[in-house]
Amino acid sequence: MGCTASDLVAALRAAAATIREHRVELIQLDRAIGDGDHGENMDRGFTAVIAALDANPPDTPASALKLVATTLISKVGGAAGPLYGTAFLRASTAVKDRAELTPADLAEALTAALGGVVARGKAEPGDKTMVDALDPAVQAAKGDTVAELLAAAADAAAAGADTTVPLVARKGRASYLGERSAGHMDPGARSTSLLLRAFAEVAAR
Amino acid sequence: MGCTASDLVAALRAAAATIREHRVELIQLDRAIGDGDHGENMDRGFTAVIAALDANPPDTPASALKLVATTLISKVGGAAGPLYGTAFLRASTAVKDRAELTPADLAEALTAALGGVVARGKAEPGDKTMVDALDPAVQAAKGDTVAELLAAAADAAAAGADTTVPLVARKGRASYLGERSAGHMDPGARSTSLLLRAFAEVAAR
Amino acid sequence: MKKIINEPSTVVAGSLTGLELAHGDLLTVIHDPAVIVRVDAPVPGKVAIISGGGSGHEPMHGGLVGPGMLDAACPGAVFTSPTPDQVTTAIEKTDGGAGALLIVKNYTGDVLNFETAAELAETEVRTIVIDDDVAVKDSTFTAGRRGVGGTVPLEKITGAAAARGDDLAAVHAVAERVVANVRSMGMALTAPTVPHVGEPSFDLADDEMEVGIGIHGEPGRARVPVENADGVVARLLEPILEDLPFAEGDRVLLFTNSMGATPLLELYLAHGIAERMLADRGIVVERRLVGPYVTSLEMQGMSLTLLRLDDELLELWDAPVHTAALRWGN
Amino acid sequence: MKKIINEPSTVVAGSLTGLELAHGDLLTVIHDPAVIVRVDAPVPGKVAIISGGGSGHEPMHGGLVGPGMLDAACPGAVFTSPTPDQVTTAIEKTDGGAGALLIVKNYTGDVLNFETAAELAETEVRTIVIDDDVAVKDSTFTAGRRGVGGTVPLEKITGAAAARGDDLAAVHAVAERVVANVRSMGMALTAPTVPHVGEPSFDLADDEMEVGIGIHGEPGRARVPVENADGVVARLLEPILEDLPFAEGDRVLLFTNSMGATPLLELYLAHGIAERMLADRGIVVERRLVGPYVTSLEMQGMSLTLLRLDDELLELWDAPVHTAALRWGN
Ligand SMILES: Nc1ncnc2c1ncn2[C@@H]1O[C@H](COP(=O)(O)OP(=O)(O)O)[C@@H](O)[C@H]1O
Ligand SMILES: Nc1ncnc2c1ncn2[C@@H]1O[C@H](COP(=O)(O)OP(=O)(O)O)[C@@H](O)[C@H]1O
Ligand SMILES: [Mg+2]
Ligand SMILES: [Mg+2]
Ligand SMILES: [Mg+2]
Ligand SMILES: [Mg+2]
Repeated sequence: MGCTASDLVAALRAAAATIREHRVELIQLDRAIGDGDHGENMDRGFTAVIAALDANPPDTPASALKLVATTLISKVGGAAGPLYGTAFLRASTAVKDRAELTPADLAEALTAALGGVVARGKAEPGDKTMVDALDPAVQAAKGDTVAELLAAAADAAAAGADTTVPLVARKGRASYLGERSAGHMDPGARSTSLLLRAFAEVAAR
Repeated sequence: MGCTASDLVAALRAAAATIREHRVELIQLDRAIGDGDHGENMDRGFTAVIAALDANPPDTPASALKLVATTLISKVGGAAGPLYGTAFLRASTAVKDRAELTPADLAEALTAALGGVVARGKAEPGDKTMVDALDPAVQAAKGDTVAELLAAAADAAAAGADTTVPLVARKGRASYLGERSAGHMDPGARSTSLLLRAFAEVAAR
Repeated sequence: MKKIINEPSTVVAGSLTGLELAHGDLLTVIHDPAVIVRVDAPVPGKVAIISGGGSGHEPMHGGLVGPGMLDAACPGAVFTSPTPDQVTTAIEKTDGGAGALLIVKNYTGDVLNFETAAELAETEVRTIVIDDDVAVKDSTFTAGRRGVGGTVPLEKITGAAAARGDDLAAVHAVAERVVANVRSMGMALTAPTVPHVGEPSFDLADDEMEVGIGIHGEPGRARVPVENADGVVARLLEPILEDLPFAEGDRVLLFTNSMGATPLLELYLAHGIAERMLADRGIVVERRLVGPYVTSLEMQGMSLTLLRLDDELLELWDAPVHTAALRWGN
Repeated sequence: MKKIINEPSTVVAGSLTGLELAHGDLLTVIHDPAVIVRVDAPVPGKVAIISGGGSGHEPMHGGLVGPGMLDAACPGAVFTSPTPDQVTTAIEKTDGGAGALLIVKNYTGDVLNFETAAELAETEVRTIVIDDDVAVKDSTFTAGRRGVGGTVPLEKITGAAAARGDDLAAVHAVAERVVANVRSMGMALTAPTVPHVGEPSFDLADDEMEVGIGIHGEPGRARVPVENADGVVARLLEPILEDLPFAEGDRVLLFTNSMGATPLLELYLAHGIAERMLADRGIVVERRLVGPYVTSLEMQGMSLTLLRLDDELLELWDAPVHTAALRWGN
């Protein structure tokens, strides 16, 4: 019912596969309003995450999350590297040394992750960033099971990503475009939604 | 019946107009097997020739031809500048101080011009150069009148230019192409044929 | 995509190998994490000047490593800011005991990654963020202006200040003076192609140009019909002059930069036009730099950068520099 | 056609104006006929080194004018050799009483125009014709090999010989040694566009490259499917090595040249590959030059040049040079 280190590793493998699958889509989204590297950055990062998990299988959820954080920080670069890195780092701290995460623990971890992204990136909802997917996901992250909670979060993230389409970006590279940034989905919001969906699907198995 | 300085100036004006009109065609021919500047070079040169003739109206055929020679040499550059320049220079010397050129004088001038081109450029007939137009023109340059002689020369030059199409270039920039130079008319042969045609048409008036 | 590469994923590493072979007298390349270090680093007692950013802007920054300029450069993936590991390694390798100045172009990714590195650093570190691009409206509600061409004079001048023995606070103060006095704007006629993307970063029609372009293939602020050189130069110069603003009598460095594929033939032409327009306004061009220094792969286009000079900035610009791309003095 | 120009007919003149403004400390521009002259010419007692050719290859030749290299450069129209007037003016302005060496790239137009100028010269003149392009089969029945990348080391080394005081015969002898020992080959991924033509000099499909290309947009010897960097470098290097031939133990200068639009990122990558291939054959790369020095407007592509060095050529290469594009030593 809960989420162990090995559940988390399974979820991360699924996440890496999803990112690989959507690499070109993320590149194209970023090409439209940014510099076209988001899919490449995320794929490079999650490929390295899997390699790190294989090399040093983590024994607690916290150590799994921390390994993800440090790997993303050291392999991704760009805006996404430190932002996702900080998110996983804060999540790791939040879950302390628990061996199995309850839905409440997971909700707490997601809240901490959002806090990390906001602390680093200073974006508010509506700025057309990954926050527009993560913030509604955190608010929706409720449920009696991990699977329920993650499904709700993933749904909310997907809807949140959709809301970024008409927005004018106020943070990140897309903000240079001004009004021309409207009409395109934010790539970081999309990748957040993809990650949560992958986690939810593994939890639902 | 003969050819005076002012007849020559009229012929040169017609030649300049023809070159201007065929500028793009000559560029395209040179683009195919050379570097695409022949039309531009000839147009720049003959525009300067007209300006020079206007500024210093020549009083003998020899001085007209010499002005053309020095102007082409100083304004054209490339292979065509010194080759056409030398041609006109030798023609100028050949006609001495005669006030009106007979058909025989003109034939001699054309022979001298060819001699100049060959002396400078060392091309033989069949090398796919302007010599392939000028050499048959010189051989055909016969007639009882200047008009007849020039018409025959122009016809022969046009036919000569056509013979360059299948040839593999052995001189000039087109020779770098080796076999790939076959299938295109030589731009210099074409410009020679255009010049002689313009002269012939003025003589026929 | 037409490129002289093997795999998109090995471009940066392969290029660093060639860079080191070409300029082994000036620099050493650490391959993991990727850092280009001055061959004689650390220089004891000297403030280390460190910069970095995405690859694809060469010769910036690797070609600017050497005496009188950078002690280290951190090359990220193409158009992607480097990671904190690269920066902390650069700091370690160049720390001569006087601390390090981190020169960061104002992009969210660059700022965040350098910030993380600065937090981890074990020596005294100061950061200067350059945001000279007047094409982007500055506002506290956005990511702010980008760092573009002004980075080259910033690196040159802080490098000279460090070389003459200024301490970290003094080098930082000079850096702030440069940032306060430098402004840039760029345009593009064609888009660059990032190797891993495989197609141009944006689509421009044959009769269009992109004005206010960044250096990463980000689309610009406006897409307009192509203009002649006079028009292009005026479009870049006007917003620069108005922004600071630059005034009659100001002494400036004029930096006319090619974005990569614009031939020098055209670049010098544009430079001459810019000089004439500045002379018409009574602005005195004291120094100039013309060439492809801050590029965006094979993008056709140019940028102009103006730095208002005072006697000290002029002296620091003129001070000796010995790098792959900039070299003068002894 | 996308270019930063006003009119095709004023590109060269406008560019020369900008060049002079950018490098007034090094050179002076005479506008009619167009000649770029070292600012302190004539240098009494020194052999004058003069070169020239069509415009569009910048920085060659104008960016190579200055102490230790050229005394004058004669820029023709784009891709069109200069006229004799330009060359005779260059000779007059730089004649320091020791005669002049004319460096001529082997193209019919260049040879004929320089030849005419040499006949008219009132000082002692010698001519060296450089024909280093191994892509063209040499034969007495053709125009012979083209002069391409080898021109840069030729100008550098003869410039150094003249600067150290060699007389005209000695400078000419050094020039002949360079020509005998230098070989080049180039390729293109895209074609350049000459301003007055307005369209690319040749048409290449997206999956084709042109091998054995010249520097004027002349089509090459062969059009083949695009290859990766290893393939491209091997295709350029093999014919060069076979031609001289270069042998194990030879000491060489390796010059990796961008044809204009190839980014430095790719060029350094290719350079590294070339170094590795040479090392594999036991050829010792003693010196290297990497960058866009002999360009063909905005053509994407590269060339490799190898010069076999002896101690004297090495010393002359290392001697100080102070030009817009090449600068080292004091
Ligand atoms: N200040 C910020 N706060 C939150 N997210 C941000 C911020 N800046 C950028 N992002 C996110 O990062 C994404 C871009 O990541 P990526 O393309 O990998 O980096 P870069 O912009 O450096 O190329 C954006 O789509 C956006 O969601
Ligand atoms: N050695 C030569 N002898 C005679 N004509 C030549 C020779 N070399 C080149 N040409 C002529 O010159 C023409 C090219 O002239 P142009 O394009 O103006 O000069 P460039 O080849 O220098 O660009 C060729 O088409 C050819 O007719
Ligand atoms: Mg991006
Ligand atoms: Mg031509
Ligand atoms: Mg990026
Ligand atoms: Mg030509």
